[in-house]
Amino acid sequence: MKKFDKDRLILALGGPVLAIVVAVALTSVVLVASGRSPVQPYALMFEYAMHSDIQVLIVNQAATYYLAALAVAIGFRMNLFNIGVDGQYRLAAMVAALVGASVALPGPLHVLLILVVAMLVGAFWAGIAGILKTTRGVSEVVSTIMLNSIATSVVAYLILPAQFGEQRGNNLTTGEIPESGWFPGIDLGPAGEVYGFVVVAALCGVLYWLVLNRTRFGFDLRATGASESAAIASGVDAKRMILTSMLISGAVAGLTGMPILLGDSHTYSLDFPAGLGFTGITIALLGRNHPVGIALGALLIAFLDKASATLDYNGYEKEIATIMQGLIVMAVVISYEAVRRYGLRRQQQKVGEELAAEAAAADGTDQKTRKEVSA
Amino acid sequence: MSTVLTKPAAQQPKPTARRRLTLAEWMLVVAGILLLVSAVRLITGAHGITSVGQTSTALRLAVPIGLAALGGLWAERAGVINIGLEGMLILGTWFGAWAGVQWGPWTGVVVGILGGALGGLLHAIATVTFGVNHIVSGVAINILAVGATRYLSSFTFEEMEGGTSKQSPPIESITQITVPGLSDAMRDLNDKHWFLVSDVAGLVGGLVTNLSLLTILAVVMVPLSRWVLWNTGFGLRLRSCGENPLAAETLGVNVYKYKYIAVMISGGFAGLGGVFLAEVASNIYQEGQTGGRGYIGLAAMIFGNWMPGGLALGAGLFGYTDSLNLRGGGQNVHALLLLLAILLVLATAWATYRRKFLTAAVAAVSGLVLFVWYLSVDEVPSQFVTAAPYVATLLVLAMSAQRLRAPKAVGKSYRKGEGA
Amino acid sequence: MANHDIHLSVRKGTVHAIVGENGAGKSTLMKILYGMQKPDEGTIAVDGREVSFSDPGDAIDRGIGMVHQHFMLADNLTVLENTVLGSEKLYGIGARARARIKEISDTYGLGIRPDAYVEDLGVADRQRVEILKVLYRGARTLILDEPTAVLVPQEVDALFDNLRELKAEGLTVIFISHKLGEVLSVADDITVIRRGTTVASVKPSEVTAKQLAELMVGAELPSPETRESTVTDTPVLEVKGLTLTENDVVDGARTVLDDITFTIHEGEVLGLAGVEGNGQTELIDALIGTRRPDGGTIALGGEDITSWPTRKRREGGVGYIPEDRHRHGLLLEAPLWENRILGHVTEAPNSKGVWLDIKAARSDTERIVDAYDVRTPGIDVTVGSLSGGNQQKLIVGREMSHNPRFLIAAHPTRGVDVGAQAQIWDQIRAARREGLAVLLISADLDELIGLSDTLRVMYRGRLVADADPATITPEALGSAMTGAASGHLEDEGQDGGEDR
Amino acid sequence: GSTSTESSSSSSESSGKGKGIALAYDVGGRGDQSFNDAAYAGFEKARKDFGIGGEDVEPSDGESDADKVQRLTDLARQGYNPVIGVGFAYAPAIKEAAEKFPKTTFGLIDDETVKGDNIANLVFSEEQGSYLAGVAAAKATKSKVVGFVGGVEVPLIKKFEAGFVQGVKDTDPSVEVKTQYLTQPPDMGGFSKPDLGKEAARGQLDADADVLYHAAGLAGQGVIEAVAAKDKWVIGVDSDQYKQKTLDKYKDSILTSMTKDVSGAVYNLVKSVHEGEPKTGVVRFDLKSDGVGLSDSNPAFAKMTEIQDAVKKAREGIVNGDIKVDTTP
Ligand SMILES: Nc1ncnc2c1ncn2[C@@H]1O[C@H](COP(=O)(O)OP(=O)(O)OP(=O)(O)O)[C@@H](O)[C@H]1O
Ligand SMILES: Nc1ncnc2c1ncn2[C@@H]1O[C@H](COP(=O)(O)OP(=O)(O)OP(=O)(O)O)[C@@H](O)[C@H]1O
Ligand SMILES: [Mg+2]
Ligand SMILES: [Mg+2]
Repeated sequence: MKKFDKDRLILALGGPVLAIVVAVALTSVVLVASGRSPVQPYALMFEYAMHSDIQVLIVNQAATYYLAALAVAIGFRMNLFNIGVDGQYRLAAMVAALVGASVALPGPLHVLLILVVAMLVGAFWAGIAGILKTTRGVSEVVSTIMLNSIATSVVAYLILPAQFGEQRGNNLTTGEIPESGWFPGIDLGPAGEVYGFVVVAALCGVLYWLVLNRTRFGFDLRATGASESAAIASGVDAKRMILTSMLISGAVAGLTGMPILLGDSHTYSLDFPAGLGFTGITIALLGRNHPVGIALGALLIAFLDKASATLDYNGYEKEIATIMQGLIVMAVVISYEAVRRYGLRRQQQKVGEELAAEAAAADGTDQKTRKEVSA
Repeated sequence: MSTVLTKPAAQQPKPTARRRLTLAEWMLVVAGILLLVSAVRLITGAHGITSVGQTSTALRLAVPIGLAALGGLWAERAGVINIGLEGMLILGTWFGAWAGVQWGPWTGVVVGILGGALGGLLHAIATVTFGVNHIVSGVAINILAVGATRYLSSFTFEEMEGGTSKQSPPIESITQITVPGLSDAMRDLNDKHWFLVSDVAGLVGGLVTNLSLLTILAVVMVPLSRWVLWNTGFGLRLRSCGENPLAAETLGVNVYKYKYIAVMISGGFAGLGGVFLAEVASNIYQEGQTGGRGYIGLAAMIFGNWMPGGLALGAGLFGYTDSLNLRGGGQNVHALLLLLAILLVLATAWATYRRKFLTAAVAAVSGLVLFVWYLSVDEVPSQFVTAAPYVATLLVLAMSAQRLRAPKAVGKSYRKGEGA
Repeated sequence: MANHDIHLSVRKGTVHAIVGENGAGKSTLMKILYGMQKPDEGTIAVDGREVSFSDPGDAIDRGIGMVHQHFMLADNLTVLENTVLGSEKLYGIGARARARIKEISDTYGLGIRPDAYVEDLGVADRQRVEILKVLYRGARTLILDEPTAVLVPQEVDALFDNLRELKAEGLTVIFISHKLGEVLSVADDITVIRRGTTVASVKPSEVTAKQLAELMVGAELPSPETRESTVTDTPVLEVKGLTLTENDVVDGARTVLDDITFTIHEGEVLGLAGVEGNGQTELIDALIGTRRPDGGTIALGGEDITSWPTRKRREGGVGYIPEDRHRHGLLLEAPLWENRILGHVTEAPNSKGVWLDIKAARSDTERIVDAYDVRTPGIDVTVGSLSGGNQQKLIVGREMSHNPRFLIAAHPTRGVDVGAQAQIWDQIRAARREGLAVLLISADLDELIGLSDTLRVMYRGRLVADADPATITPEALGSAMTGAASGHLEDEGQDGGEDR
Repeated sequence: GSTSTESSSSSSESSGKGKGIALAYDVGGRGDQSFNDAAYAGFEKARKDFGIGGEDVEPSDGESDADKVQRLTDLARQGYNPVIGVGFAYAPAIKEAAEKFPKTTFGLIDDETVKGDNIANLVFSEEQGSYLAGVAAAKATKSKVVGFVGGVEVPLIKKFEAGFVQGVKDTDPSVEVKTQYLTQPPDMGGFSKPDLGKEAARGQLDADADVLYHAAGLAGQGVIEAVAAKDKWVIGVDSDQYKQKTLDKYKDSILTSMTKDVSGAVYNLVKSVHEGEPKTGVVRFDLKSDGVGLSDSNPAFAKMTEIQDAVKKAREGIVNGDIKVDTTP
């Protein structure tokens, strides 16, 4: 088994390393082609990211991304493509903020209520796609795209002062959540405050791993993703599985907005960040649906997002970072695929070698077994 | 006993599940819907729902979606999922405008198509040559396209007179034609608000008024795609790659080649859609102009059952509801509530007849809710008007999705010589 | 390495058979001849001239056509489209092509409907389309890779008549099979392949089936015969009046299982014969619980399980060897030990409560690998990298490890090498001795007759005939399978039997 | 590591005047042909006039308050003064940043909910200017139907609508006002999709409207194009669109524009800082202070005496408080 372990290490590290190298190289090509220094932008970004306040920003942003990506990844593990995380978290954050702002409960309970509401709303919105798929066979790709847009309208309607919202200056908000409903952060002094929700996000990752890899339910879910037909034959109720995983995915999506809502803005307003769901897709892909991979992916994208701010001050276009994100995703998936193929080939080779050796060694006994069998 | 081969199949052949509605039946359906719409228009007085302007706006809004959907069709028929359509649309807008500003709109069209095709090429390299998951590659292309066009804009448009880093200078417009006489006649007829006649006049009028040449080109692409894909050897080979690439390979079809061609054509169509946005829908390139139309196009294609005619219908539905929304939405959408309620009543009757009582119950309840809603308000809040196209799509899909059928090998990675 | 050191020469205008056991490398060899794979070394000559094919198109140009072991047809295209694909230049894709297809179909009596969709065709029809495709291209050399595997004896005879006809017209046929009786009856020359290399070239007149078999496997061929009966009186599975209809959007309901009634006792193997597509798959689905029947009951050990979901049935002692192991039996990209869990995730040793017990599952996988002789370098390799026989042995081992009361064995030895085949038969026999009830479905009539205690024939969703395996012949069974006979089948030649 | 604030140039902050002006844009950013661009114009003018440096920074997609805080912080610590947040979305961020840099003046456009000693709230009475636009429209219409096209349905744009509708109705109650928004928040596409503006305008024109007022940013170009094609009147917004180069082709159809002097607001704030007496608190730009108004650079409009009189009268009424204009429709 020793040999396999070494291979595995190569396989595990080969993909990402190859990818980053290729992506950086390609970005440099773009930079050179447009007459820029091919290395200075990286130097600037790294230097900028060395500051502790930027690091706090990166970590906070990564936590948000992480939750969005986990939500996407749960679907991916089942071969479900939940493009709707975006709509799910926006609707969930808005309703949760409304509820949170309109009740007063003792600290932990208040937070808990907000979280439960967010998860329920997220699950509900994803559940619509789940039900449409299981009962009517509507592709979740299409239905979640539609539901994203519908969520936009629903939020726009609910937040009207005539409905549940309030107007504050030129902004519409849900009203402020009282302090009992805030999630305490980790104060790092001048560097700022790390969202307390970072811990929750990490816990979600652990839970994700545990459930998927160590429980019967997780096994069923992965089996369904690997081969729906085999899973059904093995006793999985595929429809229920689709609905369940859609609900879970939606519930996690519902948490996506919580780090910001509970740790920073304490209200849902028109400028609440949108589009996190799509970044989540990218990150889930980067992290190959693995909780650690996703964490790294989230940090990487958050780094590019935040550190690229410095490019503007130094005469570079911030878009360099966006280009890099695209190239990284492309390079990562291509190199993963290349490495995966290499791995499979190696394995097949090994199986062949080992069997040949065994056959050669056992040629005599082989004949004997056959005789026995036919006797 | 020795002639089994000459006997008809020993087993009962599955009764053919693919009976299609004939042209006459389709026309009946269309006529039925027109009748209903006309009736609803007269009841509600929302004459806007079949006006000339409505149709003409719907057509213009449908074109980019339809072109994206055609792009999706070409790729998926060859077995490649193309969720990168959005990115290819973006490339189309940028390249189209970039060339259009400098060398005139028609050069813009060509370069825009090439720009989209470039995105397609990238997608093909990733998915066909490297076997990357199609969705992953598509998402990557979407990100790349955003980054690349922004980056490029700051070198090009920003330096041009009247341009900025987000916007190109105006592009000369493409000739628009209006069929003389017919257009006015239809408009007059439409204004009379007669039952059915005026509605048909509105439809026809919309199709012959203020037509950009590019619109005509785009519309022609639908039957042309249909013809090429289903009536030529090239199309047959291409489709075979989406149904069973291995079988195609065993007959000497170069599967890689056809997939490459298909995905590049797919990108080209999306590129054309982008050019349309930049040159006809408006006259500038503008960051964020595509606004998710690539995704909607994909939805329209699935809605249309991977068929050119169907996807045109899907794009038309989006265009129509979008245009309702933009043209004094509240009242029109209010009228549509009634239409929908009536349709749901019909669906209830049909489901009851087919003894699908659950479906019938769901349809009946939804119909009732809509009817009550219709009666209780005069105008639908604008927030919901905006949602109308998406809700409509969901509803139609929920009613018809089980009949949809994707190409069999779509989304599957295929390796030459690795067949069973 | 799948092939090495192959020597093969085929005379024009003959039927040349290639025999070898499963996995010997026959298909690989043919794919090389057809340009789908490239040889690492060696040469191919056609009509004396050396050629090199870079893709099947080159081979087609040289007049070589191939009917593959697995159908190479696009379901969602018509017969016409499947036929003209790749050779559109010959007669276009429209009326001329249609006329040409009709002509070929009439000449060789293929009975082709050019505008039917392939998905609506039965197996035999699909086979004919495959042959049509080759003829349409004007092939002078036909390669048929195991064309008889899915045909009933009568269809095989008809196919052979066709082959003789082709031969008479000067065409050359390369015919692959491991059914030796067939080979001896149709071939002019025979080449034997073992472990990827040619081991002998013989004339049919000079060898017996037994000698050929020994050449093939390097040992005696096992037989599926069951010695003594172990059937008891205790019913295990009782199926009564099982009915299943399929809903079709256009045509409404269609009956696929019609009033199926049978009982399997402890220690009994009930063999079910039938041409594919006559309801066997649906019956299996109904028994394992992936489809709800519209009528009738299923009882296991006296308990009504009709409304049980699949998982509960499996927990209750239903073992399942699926007909398509890649689709229904395995997760190809998952390691062996995860595949050991599949289907039994709720049972010991795989889990404790809601948690998986990975350690126990792994060590039990090791046990299965040992006990069932699964040839693998370890339990962490993906199951997809094992050979078909070893995959099947793993499935059998897995299912047997949960002491089933009733086993559904669908084509348990399909695509499995001779050694593994014998082992699987042995295991089924052993379990039967201990009281297992087995429903055996197989296209291999020898296997069916040899292994079963009772035989039933399924045709168009109904059980139309039964027979005693001790006396029945494959031919008699075959005629019932095509609907030509029904009732109790006495012995060969007795096509009739009282109609129902 | 150290924070970005500590590590670099915190010295320059104490050095008084600093490096110049900083503008932090909201979504849309420079090149929106609308109020971001107007802010930029004021920024440029101030830089030239006072010979100082400056930096203008775009936001990124889907950013949160924390990112805005960081942006303002970065700018303030680099020594820029004043630092101006363009758009109400900067309100919470400015509050936070202003506390960290008490010596820097922060400008906040379009918001007065956040207060501070070193915060200048630059707010506009768009409803007042829009009221005048309504008066002009009601007088100019022949069909007795006028239209309003809003980019995104947010309170800020609703203010435009409210003033416009009130202006129309006060002038001539029989005139019908068609209202159309292009998108709903957070889909801000309604400010950047001229094609939507064009189709919405066509819809209103088909419904007989002959004077259209738009508050749709860049999408307004589509409105103007559509109206020009039909030879009807359109009223521009934010800057004097009659003078805009890109709209040269359509200028004869641009009756007037409701101007919102963001440029002047920025310029004046910079000026006050430059002169050492930084403005703080609410600085309102209304009709009285000429912060909003109605342009008359189109000679055709200037010649319409009846309209000019009505507008003038309304203007006086608002300035002296006789007319109260609502901020919500
Ligand atoms: N999925 C669909 N939903 C609604 N209408 C459809 C759909 N598919 C086709 N149509 C309608 O049918 C007409 C013909 O469509 P299309 O060209 O796709 O042919 P088709 O459905 O493949 O039928 P055939 O192959 O028999 O010609 C179109 O004009 C369109 O209006
Ligand atoms: N390129 C290759 N390198 C190594 N092994 C291979 C290669 N291609 C195929 N094999 C293996 O070689 C063996 C021969 O496969 P092949 O399909 O030719 O057998 P076959 O004689 O046709 O068997 P069957 O009777 O099952 O059809 C299989 O075990 C297959 O997995
Ligand atoms: Mg068709
Ligand atoms: Mg084979």
